[in-house]
Amino acid sequence: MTAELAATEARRATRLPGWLVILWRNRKCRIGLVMLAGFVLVGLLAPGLAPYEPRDDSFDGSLPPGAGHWLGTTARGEDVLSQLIYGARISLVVGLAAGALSTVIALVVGLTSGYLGGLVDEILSFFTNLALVVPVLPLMITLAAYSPVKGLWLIVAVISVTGWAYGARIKRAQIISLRTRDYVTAAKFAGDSTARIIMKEIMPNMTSLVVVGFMGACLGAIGGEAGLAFLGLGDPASVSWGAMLNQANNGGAMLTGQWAWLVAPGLAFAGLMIALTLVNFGVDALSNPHLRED
Amino acid sequence: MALLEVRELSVTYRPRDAAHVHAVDRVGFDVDEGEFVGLLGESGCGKSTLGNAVLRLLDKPAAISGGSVVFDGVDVTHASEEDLRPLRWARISTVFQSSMNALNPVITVGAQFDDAFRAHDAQGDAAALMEMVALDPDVLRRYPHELSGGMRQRAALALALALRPKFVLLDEPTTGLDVVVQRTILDRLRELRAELGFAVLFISHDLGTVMEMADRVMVMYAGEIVEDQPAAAMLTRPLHPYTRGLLGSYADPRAAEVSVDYVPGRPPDLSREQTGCRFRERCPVAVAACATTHPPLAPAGPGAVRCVLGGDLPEAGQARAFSPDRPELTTTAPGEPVVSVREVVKDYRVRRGWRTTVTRAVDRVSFDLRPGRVTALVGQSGSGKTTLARLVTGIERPTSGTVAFGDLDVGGLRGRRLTRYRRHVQIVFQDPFAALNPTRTVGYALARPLRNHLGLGERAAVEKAAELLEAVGLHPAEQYLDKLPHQLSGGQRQRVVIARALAPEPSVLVADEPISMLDVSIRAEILQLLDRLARDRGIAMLYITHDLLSARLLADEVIVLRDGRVVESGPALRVIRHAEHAYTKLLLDSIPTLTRTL
Amino acid sequence: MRGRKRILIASLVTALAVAGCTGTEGMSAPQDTAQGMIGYLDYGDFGGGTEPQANYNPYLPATQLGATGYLFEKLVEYDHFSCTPKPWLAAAYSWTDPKTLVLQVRQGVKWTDGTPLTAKDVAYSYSLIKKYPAFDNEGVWRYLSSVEATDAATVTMRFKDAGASAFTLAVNVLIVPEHIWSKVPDPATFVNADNPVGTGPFTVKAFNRQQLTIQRNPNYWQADKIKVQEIRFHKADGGGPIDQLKMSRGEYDHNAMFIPDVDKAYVARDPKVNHYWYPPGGTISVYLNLTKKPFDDLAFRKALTGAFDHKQIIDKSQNGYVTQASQSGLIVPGHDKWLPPGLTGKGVIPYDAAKADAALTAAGYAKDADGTRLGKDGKPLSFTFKVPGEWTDWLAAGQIIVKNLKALGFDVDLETPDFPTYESDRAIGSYDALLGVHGGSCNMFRNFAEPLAGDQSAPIGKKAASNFVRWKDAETDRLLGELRVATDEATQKKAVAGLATIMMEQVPVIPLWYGAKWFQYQTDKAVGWPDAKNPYAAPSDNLLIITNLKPA
Amino acid sequence: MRYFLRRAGFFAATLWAAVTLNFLIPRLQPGDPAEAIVARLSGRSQAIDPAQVAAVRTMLGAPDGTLLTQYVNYLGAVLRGEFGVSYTYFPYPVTHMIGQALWWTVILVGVTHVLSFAVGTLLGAWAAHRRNTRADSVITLGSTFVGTLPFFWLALMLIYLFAITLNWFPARGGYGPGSNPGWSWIFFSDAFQHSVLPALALLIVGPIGWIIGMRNNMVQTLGEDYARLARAKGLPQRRIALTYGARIAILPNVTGFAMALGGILGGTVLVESIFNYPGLGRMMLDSVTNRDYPLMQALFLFITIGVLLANFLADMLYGVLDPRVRREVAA
Repeated sequence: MTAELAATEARRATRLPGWLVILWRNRKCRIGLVMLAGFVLVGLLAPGLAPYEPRDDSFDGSLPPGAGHWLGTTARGEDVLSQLIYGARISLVVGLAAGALSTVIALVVGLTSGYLGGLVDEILSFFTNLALVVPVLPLMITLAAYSPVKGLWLIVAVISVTGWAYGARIKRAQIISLRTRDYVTAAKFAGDSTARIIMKEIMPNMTSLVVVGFMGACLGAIGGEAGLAFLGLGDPASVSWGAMLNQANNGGAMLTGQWAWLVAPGLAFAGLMIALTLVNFGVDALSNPHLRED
Repeated sequence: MALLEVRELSVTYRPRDAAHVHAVDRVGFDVDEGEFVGLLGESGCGKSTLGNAVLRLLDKPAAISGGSVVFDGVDVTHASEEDLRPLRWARISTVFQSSMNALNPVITVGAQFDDAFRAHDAQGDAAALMEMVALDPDVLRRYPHELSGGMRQRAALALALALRPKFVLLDEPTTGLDVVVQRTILDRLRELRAELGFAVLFISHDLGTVMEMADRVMVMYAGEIVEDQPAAAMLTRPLHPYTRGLLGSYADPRAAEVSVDYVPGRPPDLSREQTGCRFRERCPVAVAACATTHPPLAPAGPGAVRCVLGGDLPEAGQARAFSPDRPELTTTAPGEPVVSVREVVKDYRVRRGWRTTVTRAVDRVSFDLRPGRVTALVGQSGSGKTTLARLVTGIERPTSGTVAFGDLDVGGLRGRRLTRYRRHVQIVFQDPFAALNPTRTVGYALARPLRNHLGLGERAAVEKAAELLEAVGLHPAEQYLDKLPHQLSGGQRQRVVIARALAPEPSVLVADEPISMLDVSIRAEILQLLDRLARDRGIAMLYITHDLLSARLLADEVIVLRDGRVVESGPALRVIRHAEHAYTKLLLDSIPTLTRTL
Repeated sequence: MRGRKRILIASLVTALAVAGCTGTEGMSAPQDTAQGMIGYLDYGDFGGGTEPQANYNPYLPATQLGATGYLFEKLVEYDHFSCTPKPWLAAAYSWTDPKTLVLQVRQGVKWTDGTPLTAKDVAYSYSLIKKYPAFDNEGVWRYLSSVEATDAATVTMRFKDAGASAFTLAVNVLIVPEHIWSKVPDPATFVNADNPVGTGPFTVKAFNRQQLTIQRNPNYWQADKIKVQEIRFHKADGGGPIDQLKMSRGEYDHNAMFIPDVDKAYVARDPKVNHYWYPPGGTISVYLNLTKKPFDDLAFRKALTGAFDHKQIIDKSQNGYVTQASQSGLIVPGHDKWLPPGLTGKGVIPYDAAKADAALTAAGYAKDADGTRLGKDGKPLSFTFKVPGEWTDWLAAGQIIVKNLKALGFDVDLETPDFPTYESDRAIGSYDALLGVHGGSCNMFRNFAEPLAGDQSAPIGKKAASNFVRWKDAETDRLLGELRVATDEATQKKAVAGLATIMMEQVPVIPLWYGAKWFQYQTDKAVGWPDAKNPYAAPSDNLLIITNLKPA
Repeated sequence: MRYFLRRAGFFAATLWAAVTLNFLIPRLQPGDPAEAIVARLSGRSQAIDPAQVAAVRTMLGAPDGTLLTQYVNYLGAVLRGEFGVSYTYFPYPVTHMIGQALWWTVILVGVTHVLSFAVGTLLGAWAAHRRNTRADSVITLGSTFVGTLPFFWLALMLIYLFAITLNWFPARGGYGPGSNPGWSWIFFSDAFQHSVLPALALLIVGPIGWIIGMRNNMVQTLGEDYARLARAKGLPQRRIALTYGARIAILPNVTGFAMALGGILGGTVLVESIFNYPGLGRMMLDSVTNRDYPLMQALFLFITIGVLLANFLADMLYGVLDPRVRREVAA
């Protein structure tokens, strides 16, 4: 609760989103935000930053890192650095889109199930628990492999559809605890409608939970995309880091000593994950004052 | 040399992203062998922090920032944890406030005794200890969650005495327990002390218990000890205006005339630098010097006081008092009831496997609420009083019987009609911290019922909200409209909650323990406000409480509940002064009485 | 102990001193290397999926282990490079009439359990695949009416129609011993795991899921030609980098796998020993949906024949391992003798974007001011091009093709469905343009009938058997009819030339390149592998190759 | 009892949902598995022979009847434990294939999971015990950052380093060509060598969740009143850390342990694919890419059952370990 309080106060003081102010105050989180901003910039400015088109295969294949190609070329003669830069886009887009989508699903399911209770809750909870125990990766693989359409949005959909349950469960629990708060009862006695109670009384007290859930979902989504792409089930038309690793692995990067092709996507991925994890430190502190103190 | 010597002890909270708080500020006192010392103070005064500092159990971000604690010749503040170990429990033990969490939930009670014995290579008879606190030795084989609150607290007490320590620190040991349970524990404690002769530092906010139990009482305010003298002397002649205010807030509900005092205002913010007397802003007898002089704890009378006046309090300038001024009511008052509760039964079904057990929370209860009159529902936790409140407000439906609001059957209301009914029936909640949304301003909270129920426009709602704030004594109102709940004190919050309940101009107000979460010194103030509002506005009030004193002060009529049944009801004066039912008498007898120590 | 050895090997490897360091672990040393014999050879994958299970049922090619081809034999073997038949278990054969083929079963051939091979075994094998349609992998019984053992050494095959065009199929059936198979309760699920009895040059020695070892059959009917004591097949993981590494370390004497940049990654490691030969397989062509505009317009199709940058496709998507395909639908140079006389450049049409541009404009598909290619109705031409997303080399080719088309002003979208969707879309005609494979077999009738015959087509929305572009042409069907029943080579050549001319002039499909058959080998232990200089067999002709291998 | 019934009901419903999903997936697919098999056999360089497709289709057999009768038949078959014949390994039954792969996964995952849990919980408890010291930051930050590395990439690096560059361990597979699966010393030592790298990869990543979970839980329990009381009681630090900290903090981890088993069973897909390990995960991926529907269905069901069992076990275990819920479970 303290988080919402502080957030509300911070918002009033600076007119910035309150949680952002709190995040910025945390040192680890600040580093993470800066790193994240870096990745976002690289993604946005990819066409300007990348020396070549990511799919331009007009170079010699399997070149070692050197002046012309800082990270060398792929077996097919594409510039590794350019692919790496464009790959940031995919990871970020998938992370944000799938993170947002699964957060929305989780929020809708959690809110409905938690606030309405009764049969609706029973049914939705069943599906939530079902989604929690169904083995995610095999399901993801099956869905991704057997979808008649391929593409980035399929990956986003697959990740969201398989990844919302945990968030929904947490949000449901939070709603259940919030909906019996005295101030919610008071709002009922003040004649407020259910929708208004949810939006005005309950939601503002869930921001940090939603932000935490969103961050977690983003991390999961980025990892999920990379995993699927690595297994060769990603979007064949886009150059993501996972797909680069897949091609490096299948394209004999180990064999031809093209270490940069193999190492760079992994490090880039780790960098993005570190950025998000650092941001998450702040987000965790936001939602859990216990962690903020030590 | 005293058993416990505390000198210039300071404790500071240093949270990472908030201001530092000097929770305990240069406190010094002694406790002699076998002495029973009370430490009295309201929430946030630093008494529990002081207790933890004495035990050296402070956790980050709190830390001792100065001074020393010497126990039995050992400097507790500077000893290493290893050096402290032989001292702990063998000579100095403790009972924490909430024993729900004080006992390890995953091992049996017995194992927690064995723990203590083994750590100190001691032989002990846990069973005998259990018998000492009137518990079946069988309890040793059980887990904490299988025990009731009272049993747990007794077990904790037995555990504290396991190694026959010289000194036991009791930190609010009976808070949260029912009066009757509290009574048995306190009686037991007194007997044990007489038998074993250990010294006690008894920390509590409850004046009654402290005064009843302690030989000597220290009063703490804003991180400092403001008064220290024998309990009996304090009772007859308090040295500090704050003590006098606290003592005034207490009265015997059975007395012919009952009047309680209150001390308006709130303690200072300890994260700021303090100058002058810390109590001066609330002090009814403050003089000019209070603003500049920070008085030391100086000897006065049989003890010591921290006051510019040095213990000589003028008679004039008493704290403000609330004494209900009502004609004696001996019969049920006339007037058409607004709400009639008739033969109401409420069952809760609990499914366990194939079996469904039915718990009867309310059993054939009838009463009326009349305009301008206050009806008190008195009972311990689990007596069904809150369920009755939920039935009256339409949150729950009765299993049988009726709740009628005029011609309206409240039990049958749903949806929009229920919302319309609630315009007439409003609630004042127990916990002012939970009753206001932390993210919404006072103005918003007040505007909602005005706009929904009275159909006011935005501007009209603001004006009306300001009016309401003035009516509950928050003025200037403009200053409060934009405030968030956490910027207000508990009392101020409860006033906002009351204002919100008044907003739709209800005819019935259900007040569910509205003062139990507030500090003693301001309770009477809220009671007075409720009293005035009910009578001036002709509101029928259902006042729910476990506290007979407040019922005596506020109610016209009292209904005593036990296990969902009415055991006694009638005009307040009759029921409290001349109780007929044994249970009512038991409740009354369990209240700590200041006179007992005299 | 082994760990130390590995470290030693590792340091050697990193020093690039990789020559012939064979890493077969735990095997007992090859037994007596008899004079003039090769002790053992390490081969690549042996099929059967990632968790191969013992399965030597010759009629279950989808799941049998690769060694099955060394255990059983056919009546006639084919050199699939030059498409020359080699009498095998049939010592001789002749057409007594266009519908009757009489084969003499080779004498002295013994099953590995010692029983002699008879014509009855042959007849039994054919009856087996008739009884179990799941066994008839080439659809032989579509053409046959009966197979009988007329005497102990003679088999008579009767065809429903003139059988010449079905000859390659009819003799392409593995022969199993009747005395064993007739006792099998359910041949359809028979895995033949314990000591499979065949006539082939090898027998199973040992099998686990990592390695399959077959050993020389000393009683083989041409045992003198088998110089290899033992073949060890090693489980691969689908062209993974580890297998490529093993390949480059010289751990395989022979393999058939895709290696990116084979010259650098393999040959360069030991140019004297490491070799590869990638002869052509089927033809990969652009399929245009001929039921749609503008693809139904011959001029449009003709204009596109030179529109694709073959060199870039071959170099980039195929690592330069393949050659450009002839528009004739034939494999050049393998099928040279079938080419119609006087064909320029064997029908290979060079890339010429400017010419394609001009031809399109001339055909009525002009470009507007923005360079957008317009249809005859004046609207911009836009269509999609489908490639299975998981086939990365095709995907890369598709990208180049789309780039070429865009350069010509078309609005083309590359779609990358998964293979089943692609395959289903292609079959029901739900596409504009895509890549497809056809031809490449030694059966000229099949090569042309499958992609072009009217009866292989179907209306849009219904599954076509193999004529996915839905080519409907009376002249094609007539030529195919001739080819189907032609018994003499001259008639066959005439019909094939006619069909090739249709390919050239009517452009039902636009061939781009010949899919490569992977084939790598080392010459340090064995020589005599087929190569471009001596293409006596295609890489898949195991028995032809093994009978030609000699110690180095 | 009620609790038990509720859980059992939930598990039954989940199983039903998984079976139904299983039933639907192949039927919602375009294309024909026979065609896919022949296409794989022919490669991309050869035309697909329609005759062979027909033969393979006959071999696999096709379900008939309306969708409903197919569904009823399918449910019946599943109940009887008949999962049919694998497409990829025809004519071997699916159960035979799973039986083969099962032990590899069970041993690899079982051992590494238990080790990860033990190591992670110990490290986490140690970090909590030493909270806010250097050791704590090293453990917590270190594991957080290692946790950000993509697992498959780590695995590739291990292969590159230990198998390809140093050649200490075999890069892939479950055992070498020279050893035959069986009860022989040669086989076990060979299988062990092959399991080193995948196990290492799992052991690098595996403990991280436990470290962080355990540390945070224990920091919290050590801040509770009972831990403070234990200090007041003068109990030795070790005893406080173990009985009043770890003993309680481990409870959510224990549930997590079993719950995670589900995720890990799914996660074996990655590990086993990279290391070409002959377990269930790789078989799952193969069956999906090969459209071996019977095998895929059975594996999916099998993994789901495994996850459910793990969850059930976790519930029961929690009941045994935490007296607060023991009553309810026993009731």
